[in-house]
Formats: sequence, structure tokens, C-alpha cells
Amino acid sequence: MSKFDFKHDIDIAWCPGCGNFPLRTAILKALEELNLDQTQVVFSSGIGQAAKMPQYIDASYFNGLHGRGLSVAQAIQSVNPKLVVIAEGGDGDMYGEGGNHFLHNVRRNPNLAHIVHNNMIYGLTKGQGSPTSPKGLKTTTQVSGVYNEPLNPVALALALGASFVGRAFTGDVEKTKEIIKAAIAHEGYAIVDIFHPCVTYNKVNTFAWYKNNSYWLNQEEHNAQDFGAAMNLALNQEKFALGILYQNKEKTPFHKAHPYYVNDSTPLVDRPKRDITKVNALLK
Amino acid sequence: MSKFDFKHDIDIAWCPGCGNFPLRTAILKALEELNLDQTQVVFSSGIGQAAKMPQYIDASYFNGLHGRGLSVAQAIQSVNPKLVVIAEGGDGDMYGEGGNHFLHNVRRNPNLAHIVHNNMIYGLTKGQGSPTSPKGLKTTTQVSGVYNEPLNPVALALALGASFVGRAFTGDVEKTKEIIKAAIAHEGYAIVDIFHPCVTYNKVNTFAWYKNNSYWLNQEEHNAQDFGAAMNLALNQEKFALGILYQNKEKTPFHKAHPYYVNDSTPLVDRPKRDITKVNALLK
Amino acid sequence: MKESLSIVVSGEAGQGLATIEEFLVEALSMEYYVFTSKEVMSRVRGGNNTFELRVATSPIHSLRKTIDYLFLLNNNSFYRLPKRLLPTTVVFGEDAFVSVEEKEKYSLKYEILELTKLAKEAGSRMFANTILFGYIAGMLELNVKVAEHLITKRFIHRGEPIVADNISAFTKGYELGLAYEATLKLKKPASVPPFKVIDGNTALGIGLLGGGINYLSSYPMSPGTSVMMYLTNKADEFGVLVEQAEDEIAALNMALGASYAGARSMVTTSGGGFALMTEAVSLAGIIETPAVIHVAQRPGPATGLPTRTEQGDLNLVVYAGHGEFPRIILSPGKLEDGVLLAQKAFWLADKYQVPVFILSDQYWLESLGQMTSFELSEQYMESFTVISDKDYKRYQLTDDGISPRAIPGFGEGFVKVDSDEHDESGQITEDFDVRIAMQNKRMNKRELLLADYQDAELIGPKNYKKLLVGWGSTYGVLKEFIETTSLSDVAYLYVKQPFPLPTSLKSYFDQAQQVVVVENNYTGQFANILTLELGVNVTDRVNKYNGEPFFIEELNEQLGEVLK
Amino acid sequence: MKESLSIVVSGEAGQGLATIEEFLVEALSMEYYVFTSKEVMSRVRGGNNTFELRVATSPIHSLRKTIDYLFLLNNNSFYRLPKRLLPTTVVFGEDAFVSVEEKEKYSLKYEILELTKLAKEAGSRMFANTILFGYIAGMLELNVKVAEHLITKRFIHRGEPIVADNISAFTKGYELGLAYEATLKLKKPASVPPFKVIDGNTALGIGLLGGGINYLSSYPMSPGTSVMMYLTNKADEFGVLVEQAEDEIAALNMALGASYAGARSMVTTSGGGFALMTEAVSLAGIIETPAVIHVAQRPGPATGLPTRTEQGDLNLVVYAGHGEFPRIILSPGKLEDGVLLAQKAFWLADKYQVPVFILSDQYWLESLGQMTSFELSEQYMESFTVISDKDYKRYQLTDDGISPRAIPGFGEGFVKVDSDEHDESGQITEDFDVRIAMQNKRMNKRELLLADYQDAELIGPKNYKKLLVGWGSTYGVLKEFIETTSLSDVAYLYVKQPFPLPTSLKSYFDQAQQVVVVENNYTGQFANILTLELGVNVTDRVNKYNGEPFFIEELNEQLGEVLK
Ligand SMILES: Cc1ncc(C[n+]2csc(CCOP(=O)(O)OP(=O)(O)O)c2C)c(N)n1
Ligand SMILES: Cc1ncc(C[n+]2csc(CCOP(=O)(O)OP(=O)(O)O)c2C)c(N)n1
Ligand code: SF4
Ligand code: SF4
Ligand SMILES: [Mg+2]
Ligand SMILES: [Mg+2]
Repeated sequence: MSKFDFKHDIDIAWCPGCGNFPLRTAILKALEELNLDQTQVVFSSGIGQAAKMPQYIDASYFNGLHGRGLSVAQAIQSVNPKLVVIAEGGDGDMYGEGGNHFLHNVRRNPNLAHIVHNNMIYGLTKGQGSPTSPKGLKTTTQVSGVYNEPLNPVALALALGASFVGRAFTGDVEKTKEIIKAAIAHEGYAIVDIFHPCVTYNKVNTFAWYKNNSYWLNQEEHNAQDFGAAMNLALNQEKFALGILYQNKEKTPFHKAHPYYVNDSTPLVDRPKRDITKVNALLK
Repeated sequence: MSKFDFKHDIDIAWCPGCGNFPLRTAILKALEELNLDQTQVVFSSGIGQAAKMPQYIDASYFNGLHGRGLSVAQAIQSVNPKLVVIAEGGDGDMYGEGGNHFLHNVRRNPNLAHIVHNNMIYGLTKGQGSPTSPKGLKTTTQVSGVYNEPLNPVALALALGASFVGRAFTGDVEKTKEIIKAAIAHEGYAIVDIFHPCVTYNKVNTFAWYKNNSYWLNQEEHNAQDFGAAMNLALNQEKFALGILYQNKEKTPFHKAHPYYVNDSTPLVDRPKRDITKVNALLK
Repeated sequence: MKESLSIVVSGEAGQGLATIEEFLVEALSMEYYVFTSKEVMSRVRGGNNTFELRVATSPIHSLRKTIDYLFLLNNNSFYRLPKRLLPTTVVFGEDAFVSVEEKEKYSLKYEILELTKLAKEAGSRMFANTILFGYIAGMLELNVKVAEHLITKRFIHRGEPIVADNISAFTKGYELGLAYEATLKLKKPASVPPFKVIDGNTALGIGLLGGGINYLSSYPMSPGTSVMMYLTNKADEFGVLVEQAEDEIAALNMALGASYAGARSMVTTSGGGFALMTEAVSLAGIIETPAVIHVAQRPGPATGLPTRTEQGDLNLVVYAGHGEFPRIILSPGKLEDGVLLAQKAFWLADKYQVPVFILSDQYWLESLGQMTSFELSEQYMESFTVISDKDYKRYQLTDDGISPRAIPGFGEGFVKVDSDEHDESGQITEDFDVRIAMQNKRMNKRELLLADYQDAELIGPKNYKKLLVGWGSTYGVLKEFIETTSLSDVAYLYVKQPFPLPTSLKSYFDQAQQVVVVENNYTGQFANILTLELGVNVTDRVNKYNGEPFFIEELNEQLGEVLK
Repeated sequence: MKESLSIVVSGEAGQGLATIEEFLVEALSMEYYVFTSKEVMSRVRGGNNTFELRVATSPIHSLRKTIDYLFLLNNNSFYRLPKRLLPTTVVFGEDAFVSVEEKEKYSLKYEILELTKLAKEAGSRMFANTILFGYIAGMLELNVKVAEHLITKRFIHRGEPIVADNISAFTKGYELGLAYEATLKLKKPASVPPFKVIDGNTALGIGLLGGGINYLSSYPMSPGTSVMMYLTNKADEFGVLVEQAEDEIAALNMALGASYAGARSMVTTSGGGFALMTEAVSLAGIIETPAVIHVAQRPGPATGLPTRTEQGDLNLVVYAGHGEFPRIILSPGKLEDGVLLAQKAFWLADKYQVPVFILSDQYWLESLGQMTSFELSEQYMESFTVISDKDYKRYQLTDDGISPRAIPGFGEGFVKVDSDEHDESGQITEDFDVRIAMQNKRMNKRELLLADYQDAELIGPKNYKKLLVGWGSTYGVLKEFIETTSLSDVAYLYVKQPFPLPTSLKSYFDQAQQVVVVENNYTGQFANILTLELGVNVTDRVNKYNGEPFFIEELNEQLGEVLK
């Protein structure tokens, strides 16, 4: 049992059989194995079934608005870079409503793990198409099937210059856990797009479908520093490559690049109180 | 003189020497040479110096909110696909505030020309960094220089599956005009990212800088159908390739893929009035 | 309180409560007056959801807090309900669903009903719902033919055998129900007129179609999404272009683009999604482009209680948008008005070139009730657009205060709309006089549009001394209060257009010595609007804000206090 | 109206008007009372911009409509101003700047002043502004040493020769100005106390620093951006993490994240940008996380008149956000209050865990005036956060109505905040009783926070019968009205916290037979709040909404009508 698990019974609001359960296991294990101090871990999430995850992990959280988990996480991290900050949400939350924050936070390269549950559907609102829904998927608002091009989050993250890009499938909890661990350990922005089935609303992208349409990279063979190779993997959607597609350890993270921290790495929250006499000098 | 030019004097609110002037010339010429019916052309723009363009072209326009020009354009086009619809705005407007609409409208592939003035700065609001500002550029809100990764709009558009991706530089009005013409003629979403200097606020990305840091593709030699080649060009930012980077004529545009039009291509605005007796049948 | 039976079925998300509810209300509607509503948790499976079926001998449109017959579907379905029990309440369920201690603690009259077992006997667990339908139908001695017809309609697409199996499961339940010696009985009304059973969502959907909607762009958000789903399902048949937007900002901007280009367009959302549309509402105001905005309220702030009900966003829609410009807010409380107001919304938006809001709430949208059928008139399909000529000016200053609206591509002129202050042609201007002329033109419409004010309805004695006031979904419960109160000097003013208000409405308040505004929110937002717009002296406010609608017993109690 | 000279300089964007303005006001401030404000078009170059320098013999904080001396800088700088001319107005400029016909039409007293030519003679066109500075300084016989000092300070970083050249250009202008036989004179006050010349932006910026701000996230939008630019420039010195957000939604969500993590954070924006923050305001409400939001008003709807002024967004900030929750709105009208209220904003937000708004406007932010210097107290730097223990509950129900706020990472507990309704620990709940307890707790703060109400200031006779009421930027002009009116029974109530209002404020209205609310908007938004919150009977409203602030003459005229 992970110390991040609750000591008492909790009522988890997911459907039996949902991919969120193994993902929770993977996250709890990852946190445990990284031996993190519970009081120094903060989750930031939006709204959705995925975004409920922090409710079921014993750590601090900011469960904010639909689509805004990444913005909040980035700010928390920049104010207190000592914290381990994890932004978590669904494909609708993070790529739909929150799409603009995805674009621009990749550019910032904040030291975050960004965990996106990609079930290719809007779960909580009962089965509408999400930005990653495949063409043809029948949903409650695309009754004759999705007709827009699905979004390719890993290709996008790469095109935006992300310093860590991973993809996982909850069909393998161990491997998923390892990638999450690597993402948390990575200093900089680390996205992990995580396939998991929504057993209730997505009858196309089932467990079997994910399993049959993806494969785990041999992490020994794949050179994750090779951007071109990563981009090729990302763009090839016939079978989805799982694993750490790309990692660039050289890129300065936000909390080191921002002028606030360039000459002084003391976290904002640890700096001394403002000197009022200096302010009063401005009033002279 | 283009018939899209005004017959009377107009007071143009741009700074003397601004790249917006040659761009206007290019657009006026493009519209003229395509021999478009003035009453069938609609511009949709947001707010910014770039977004003022429709004010200076004699056609219909919807000059809406900052960042929302693409959403409005897409809707106009889907309601009346006979219109020639052009979405226009600045790098801040379209990639910053409007970033999420950029992401998701590329996926829709609406039949639009999307013209983005990329002066790598916020002009109208007096010189803040834009999403495309290069690192180190000193601005009024990044006084010690931009530190976030600039956005690569053409790579992004490609990663999103855009069916036409072009880039131009107003240093060559003729070539810029040709690309705009091709974008308008393309059936589907066609972005043209257009370099032009902001003589007032961007002292780094000047006319000379753009000139020295870009080159025009030999359109005969470059195979614009080759996605891989286009992506390579897009990702190479040492020198920026100008021209039509990519074009896919096979992709179904929104107004043909949407179920509303699949069995009946009559534009929404031309369809007969709702039959109230059919509605009343629902009340039985 | 009206003579009624309150039957509550309590189970979990995913158990198919909605199906039982629909069967029962349809079957009951032929022989009784009936009203039903559900309360659900914000989850897809599990938790505890219920619906209440209120069966009465006269027309009814509200809920009771107390329960006569409670049907439990699992062992997690009792714990939230003890407060709603009466000494006479009969509870049905498997023995283990309620512990011995609790049975004792609440002195439950507990009837063993083993639906799963019965279903398995009938061939499959799947029949449990049909058996329960049968059981309740049997208890109430409903017409078997009607029930069988409903079952056939629902299952025929899955084949004759499925229909037959369900009918026999129904029959099994029916016989058991019939055999049950009901302690609480309700005699059937002599006759019940034919009604259409309909919920708020469907009522709105039909009205919107009748108003000519042909474009909808929205981002999913409960409880606003249901209207989107209704229209998506009707899209092919009626010709509606439905496009799911990437976010709410896109949604309203798209609807405005569509409207500019000639569509009758709308968005549907809930408070949080609407909050994001605020800027675009202001855009609609200055470009004078019609927009219909459905805001389905649920309790805030922020995510709040996402599947429950409140009337907490009236202020938000009245004041949304920077700067000053007119708007109209319609709020249905009666099912008929759901249809009628939704239809009229487009016509008003088109006629006055203003944003028109339909302000509903989760409770109203998701309640099923009986509606006398009627026909919509074609009048509200009238379009006010013109064909442009060469000199067309979108913002022409005219005598009647409305600038004729042309559509781009139709006519020889250009249609230029601008979010900046503009001159008559639609070009940006910074001329102070033009600014004043344009702002006056826009603001003058506040008065103009009151010519089409949707009148309020007075329910109760004309010579009242005390006036209850409500808007939207409190209609059913306030009406029942008036119909059953022993007080003869109380009437109820059912307001359908809470904003803006015409001075003519004031006359209702002149004779009232006491004005009690009843609202499903904390502060009494409409009470404030009455004060501001009409100078009404609101003497009392009755509010509820826990996420539930008012129950009739609560209202009786609270109004009993206030009116004494 | 106070004895004053009104000097207007009219040119185009990019001509450096702001520099001349700053030079003049600094120089004038040593010998006169002075106030200045600009009006600019929404463009970077060209068009027509002006500033008005109002020079007086007693303290002054408002503008005149009429012009005494008008300086034209190009041939496009006259056409907007004829309405502001007096028969005595003297116009300076090149001969060709105004046509012969117009000179005749308006019987202009026209003085040829060829700044470009003079500048070229002095060595470069670049000196035109310095010569104009000199000219006006000469006309008013200002202290040359002071002016030279200012020039030196401004140009020294560009080298001694540039300073010397500018000083000689100044001298040239000065001599010409001195030689000019002024028809309109203003004798110097015997002595003027030392003032700090400051604009609203700087006043706010200093106050914010004094309040402990250390985090700002914003998206540029005029006129809200200036505060961001001020703080960016002070960021290094004072330790402020400034991050430009990709949009306004991100901005406020980031500020809330920062605040949750322990920063004193804020956003600055204008109406349209704020409209997009509406949802996040509601989030701040339910998670009870402090936020300071500066909304710099400009005329709407939508883009409206982006560089001009209005007080049109009070309603928006009062009602922004779905659901119901408390908030505080502060609005400075006096420069001192810009500093003081900005400082207090963080303290209030922190103490009551509510969103606090600073509501300013373009006119107030961009006017330069004189402020007596004073010191900020450290009191408002007080932090109300606690260190968590193991059992820490973020939303604990306490006797004093405030749940102690801990910061994640500081202490042994977890800090769980939730946009859904939550229990004391911060976990999602759908329990009706907990909902009521939490909503009551939040709403009760409406009362609690009035303990720190920022009192209004009464200006004028205590025994008034007529009361003028204003909030924010109308301060200067209303004060001048009171100081110069011949009516002895009129006073002015300067409101600094327009929302919410304590009942104690009511006493000001008890003795008033007439209550006139003066607002720079169309509908009179604060007048409505007075009615709603305090039941004040507002007898008259005086409004202006063309994008300009009130001029003293206009106010004299309009109040003359209303008060008679
Ligand atoms: C502003 C806003 N818009 C819409 C919603 C409604 N909403 C809640 S969750 C959700 C989508 C959930 O999909 P996803 O993020 O993929 O999560 P999942 O439930 O599939 O795990 C939506 C649209 C909301 N809460 N707020
Ligand atoms: C919601 C909103 N936020 C901010 C603004 C202010 N604003 C106007 S234009 C602009 C940026 C302009 O930059 P860009 O789009 O690059 O156009 P440019 O002026 O450089 O051509 C901003 C931030 C606005 N009008 N609306
Ligand atoms: S709806 Fe789908 S994603 Fe949500 S809990 Fe159920 S199975 Fe999982
Ligand atoms: S500010 Fe820059 S982009 Fe705008 S008009 Fe001037 S030069 Fe052009
Ligand atoms: Mg999902
Ligand atoms: Mg730009």
C-alpha cells in the first residue's frame, strides 16, 4: 500500500471496470516509489472523471475549473518550486477547454508532470466527442459519428518544444507507473498522454482496441533524445507507440529561466517580507 | 487599382513604414486577380493592428473580439459556403488569445483562408511579447527579454493536420500575393503565416532581419504534397522557408464532412423555411 | 397540499431509473394526474439517485418531500432518505437493503420485494426494472393494455422475443403489485384529459424548432447539454447544423458568426460555461446581432453541485458583459411556456437585434409532467432581415430606432459589423457625437422591446392582499400552494420574463400589502430586480439553496410563517 | 469653477506629447497647482491626440472643457477642437495648420509658432518638443533652473551634449514664450507646498507594492496594462514574479494558483478581459482563495472606445461569477486613495478570503496630478495564513466565520481546495446539510467584511440639504464643483468602496432632500446599488457616456439644472 492511499474507506465515483482505477494504482505506486514527502506533493486538476483523481490520493490538491488545471499547476510550481506539482485531467479538460493553456505552458517548460487521461470521450458529461475521438465514433452529440480530425497530443507537444513526451496505456500498470515516475522526475514540462478505456461511453476504443492498436517501445532501443525519431513515432498513428517518446534534459525549466529566479533561486514563498521603507521611498 | 480598394480617401491607422501596408496591397491584388465578387467576400477579424485590415478593404466584415476571428469565420462559412471567407489577425490575436480556436479549427478543416500577421510582437497594445517573440527580445512586459519558447505556427498547423500551410514575408508583395491567392483558392483550411516588421515596437525582427532569416522556396522543386518534407521545413528555424509548405487537396472540408451537408449541399441560408406543421407534430 | 401519492424509487446511477420513470409516468398519465422529477449525483455509475413519482387526483406540477411508497434498489439506497419518511411510509426492498437496527430505529413498515430474484426467475436480471414497473402499475391498478403498448414501443426494435419476455416480466410484477394490500390508496379521477407527457428539455427543444433554429454551437455542460442532445437527434429531420465547440467562448462567437451570416442560431450551457461567454454577450450587444442563449442553472459558485438545481444565475445574465446594452430574459415555469418562450426567443432576438436569454434550471429541465397539447403559430418564424442595396449601412439611424439588418451575400451592399464603436456604415469611429448617437440607439431599445413583454400570469383571487411572486421553475409548487391554501387573500404572480420589466407590471403590486418573493437561491435576486426596475417594496423573501427544488410541504411551512 | 488656465497641446500619436506633458507638469508643480490628462486615439502613430494642462492658483484635480491656449502640432490637430474654443482662446501653430476659412469662421486669435523651423535652427527637428516646453514655461515665467534640472535628468543617460542641446533649445523656446504678450494671465500663488507629481497608474503600483504583491499574471489590455508595466519595471527591485499569460482566463487561474501556494497575487485587465475571468471569479468565491483584481474601465460594449474612459463596469464586477458569494470593490478617485486602497486590497482579500476588486478607469489612471507625500504603514502587510497540523481542514467551520488558511508545503497537513461544493476537509460532497453550512459560511462574510469598510468622505457643508454622490474618478470634478458653487446647501459624498455598503452609510442620506448621483456611464449603476443596498431614494442622475470624463463646465451646467 502506498502512503498516498487513504487509511479509511473512500467512495470512488468511477464506473466499475473503468481505466481510471489502474491509473490510480499506477500513480499511487509512482509516488510511493519516488519516496515523496506527502506534504510536498500538490495535484492540480480541472473537472471530469479524470480530474477527480486527486480526490482519491492523500495529498494536497487544487481541484479547480474545467480546463484550467495546467495554468493553476504552473503558477503553484513557480511560486514554490520545491513542491512536486502534478497537473491531471481528461482529454476534454486538457486538450479541449484547456487547449490554449496546453499550447502555452509547453512553451514555458514548467517543472510539472502533466497527466492526461485519454479515453477519447467526454465521460462525466455522458459521452460527447472529445478532441481525440476518432472519426466515425458515434457519441451523444455526434450521432452519426465524429467527422473532425482527431488531435494528436504527442505530436503537438513535440511541435511546441516539450522537453518530455510520453504515452502510456493502463493495460500495463507497471509500465505506466514507470513513465509517470520518469515524468515526475524530469525537470521541466513532462506530458504523459494515457490511454484508458471508458467502459460506459466509448464502445469503440475499448481495452482490446487500445491493446491492439498500441505497442510498447523498447526503451533501450529507442533514443529518446532524438527529436526526429520521436516526431516520426508521434506522427505514425497506425499503431500508437507507448513509452517515453522524447526527453530533453538540457532545456531550462521555467523556474530557472524566469527573471525572478535568474539571480536568486530562493522560492518566492521563502523570500523575506517586503520592506515597507523601500516602498515609502517611492512616495517621496 | 483593385475593386476592393476604397473609391474615397481613407485614414489608415497604421504607422508609416509598417509591414501592414504591403500586406494590404498583396491582399487587394489577390482578391482582384481572383476576380471575386465583392459582395461574396467576408472578412472576419479580431482586435489588433493586423485585425484592422478589413476596415481598409471594401467588402463585408465581422470585426469581432480579440482572438475570436477564426471561430466567427468558421461559422459564417459553414452557414453559407458560397461566401469567400477570410479570417485575419495578428500573432497575438490568433496564436495567443485565440490559440484554442486555432487548434480546433485546423481539425475542422473549414474552407477558409487564415491570414496571420506575424510581427512577433503585440503592436496595438504597445509592444508586449507575443507567442512568436524570439527569446531575448526586450518588450514592455519582458523587460529583460523573452524567456519562453516561441511558438512555431507552421509546425503546429502541420501536426494538427492542416490541409494547406503557407508562410510569406511582405518584403515580397508579389510572392505574398500568390500564396494568399492559393490559400483562398484552396478548398479547406489554409493558413498563411505572414512575416512583417513592426517598425515601432520590434527592433529585433526588422525588415532586414526577416529578409536575412528567410528564403523563398522554389515551388517547382519543393513537393508540397510531401508531408514529411513540409514538416522538416517547418521544424527548421535557422532560416525560415517561405512559400507553400504543404497542401493536401484530398481532405474533405468541413462543409462537406458535416452531417448537415452530407446528403444535401444546399447552403443553410438557402434552405426553405422550417415547416411549422412538422414541429407541431412533435407536440401531439 | 393536494391529495397525492408520492412514490420514490431509489437506486444508483446506471441502474436504469430513468426508464422506469418514463414507463410509469406515461402509463399513469392516462388515468391519473402525475408529475415526476429525479435527483442524481454527479457520477456515471454508483452513488445514490432517486426519482419521485407524484400521483394525484387533480393537476399537479410539484414534488412532495414526504414519501408514501419507497422502493429501494440496493443496499446503498436508504441512507439519504430517512428525513423524508412518514409513519405511514411503506418501504419495499430486499431484506438486507436496510439493516435490522435501522428498520427498528425508524419503525419501518418494510415489505420484502426481491426484484433481482424475481427477474432471474423471469429469465434475466435485466427484467428487474420491468418487474418494478409492473409492480407499481399493479398497486395502482393501471390499464395493462397501455403498459403493454409502452413496452412494445420501447423494445420492438430489439425484436419480438424481447418484447414478449418483457411483457411477461411486467405481468409477473403487475400480479404481485395487484396482490399487495395497499395501505395508502388514491382513487382514480373520473376521467383525465389526454396529455402529452413531456419534460422541460423536450419542451424547449420543440419550441426552439418552432422558432426556426437552424444552427447550434455549444460545449457540453450539464444540465445545458440535454437541449443540445435533443436538437442533435432532430438535426437531420429538421435541418439544424449542430457543431460542438472546443469551448464556450468559441460557442457564442460561432453562434454570432452564424447569426451574422443569416442563421437562427443559439447556444446552450450552464452558469460556469456562460460565465465564459460574458465577453461575447457584450459583442452581441454592440454589433446588434441576434443571439439566443440558453442558460440552464445549477448551484454554484464554480462547479458547485453540478447535477442539482438552483436559480442563482439571474443576476449573472442580467449584468453579463462589459459596458451597457439591452437584453431580454425569459424563464419558463410551465411546460407550455417552455415551448412558447423558446419559440418567441428567436423572434425577439431578430426583431430587436439583442441577445435573448432562456433561463431555466436543472429541476425544471428534468421534470416530467403533463401538458395539454396545442399548436405553435407560424408568426414567430417571421424574419426581420432585409436585402441590402448599394448604399446599405448596417447601423443606419432610423426613426423606429432599429437599423435594418442585411445578410452578407444577399444584396448589393456590404454588411460591416464592428465590436469597436462604429458609424452608421459599421466603420470604427472615435467621434464623440456618433458614439452618443449609437449608444442612445442601442439603449433606447430597452424601452422598445417592452412592447413585446411576455405578460406575467396571476394565479389565485383577484382581490388578493398578499402577493407571492416567483419566476421560472417555482411555478408548480407555488401554484399548488395557492390552490390548496386556506388563506383567501393570497395570489401568486408567475413571472415569465424576469428582465426587463415594464411599468405596467407595477399594477399587480399596488393592491398588495405584502409582497413575498420566493426563489431557489440565497439572496433573492429577482426580488432585487423588482425593487430596482419597479420600485416594488418586497416585504419578505423565501429562499432555498441546498440544491433541491422547493417541496410543497416546505413551502407550506415557510409561507405559513411569513403570511401569518 | 476655479481660477485656472487651460492649455491644450494637440498633435498626433508618436509625436511625444507625453514627454512635453510630463516636463510641464513637473515644472509647473513647483509654482502652481496643476492637473493634466490626455485623450488619445486607438492607434500607435497618427490620428489626433491631445493633453490638457490645467494650471490653477489653488488645488485642482479636474479638467476644463474650454481652452485658453491651444498649441497645434500639425495640420490635423484642430478639427476636433472648435467646440472647446472661447472668444478669448489663443491658438498657436504654423500658419498652414488651420485654413484661412476656419480661422475666419471661428474668429481665431492665431499666433504663428513654427516649432519645426525653430527646432531645425536649433540643430534638429527632434528639439521641437523641448522648444515647446520652453515656450510654455516662458509664457508662465517658470523657474528656469527647475526646467533645466528636469531636462538634465531625462537626457543625461544619452550624454552631456544631448543635455546641452536640449537646454539651449529650451532656452530658445523660453525666451520666445517670455516675450509673448499673454492676454490671459494667472498670477502665481504665494507659495505651493511640495507635491509628488504622480498619475493613477503609479499611485496604484506603489500601493500594490506596499500591500506586498509578489506575483502578477496578466494579459495585456489597455488601460489595465500600465499597472503591469509599472510592476514589471519594479519587479527586480522589489521581488515580483510577473508572468504574461496567454489569455485572461489563464491569468486569473494562475493568480489563484499562486495565491493558494502562498503568494500575494493579482491580475490587471480591462472590462473585456475581465469578462473572460468571470468564471474564475466564481472559483475564487467557492475556494475562498484571496485574489486582487484590477479592472481598468473603458467604454464598452465590447471593444467600444478602447483608449477612452467610462465607469460602465461596476455592475459587471458586482455580479460577475455564477452562483452567489461575497466580494469587495474599491474605487479610488483621489491619488492618495490609489495608493492606500491598492495596499489595503491584499489585506482585505487575505483576511476575508474573498476576491477584492480595484475598479479604476482610463481617465483616472492616466491623469497626472499633485499628491502630498505620506507614508504607508506596515499594518496591511499582515498575513493571515497558518501552518497546518496533521488534522488540518481547509474549510473548517469556526466561530468567527473564517476558516484558517494554510499553504501547501507549510505544515504537516494537506491543503485541499475544491471548486465543487466540499466538506470541511475540502473533499467533494453532495450532502445537503453540508452545502447549507458552507454556503452560509461564505455568505456570512458579506456582513463580516463590512467591519473594514473603507469610509466615504463628505466634502462640503455638514448641514447640507442636497447631496451629490460619486465614486472613483469623478472625485476631482465634483470636489471642484463643491468648492466653487454658490449653493451653500450642497455637499458631495465621495465613495471609495462602492460595494458592498454598510447600513452606517445610510446616515449620510437621511438629511438629504435631494440625492444626485453623478456617474460616467449611461444607466447610473451606482445609483442602483445605493437603492438596493441601502434603500436610498435617488432623486436625480447625472451621466456622461461619450468616452470623455466630465468637464467642470459641463458639470456646472448639468448640476445647475438639477439642483435648482
Ligand atoms: C466551463 C465548463 N464547461 C463545461 C463543463 C462540463 N464538463 C465537465 S467534465 C467535462 C468533460 C469531461 O471530459 P474529459 O475531460 O475527457 O474527462 P473524462 O470525464 O472523460 O475523464 C465537461 C464538458 C464544465 N464543468 N465547465
Ligand atoms: C479580451 C481582450 N484582451 C486583450 C485585448 C487587448 N489587445 C488588443 S490588440 C492586442 C494584441 C495585439 O497583438 P497582435 O494580435 O499581434 O496584433 P498587432 O497589433 O501586433 O498587429 C491585445 C492584447 C483585447 N482587445 N481583448
Ligand atoms: S464514464 Fe467512462 S471514464 Fe468515467 S468513470 Fe465511467 S468508464 Fe470511467
Ligand atoms: S505598431 Fe507596429 S504593427 Fe502596429 S501599425 Fe505600428 S508598425 Fe505596424
Ligand atoms: Mg475523457
Ligand atoms: Mg503582432
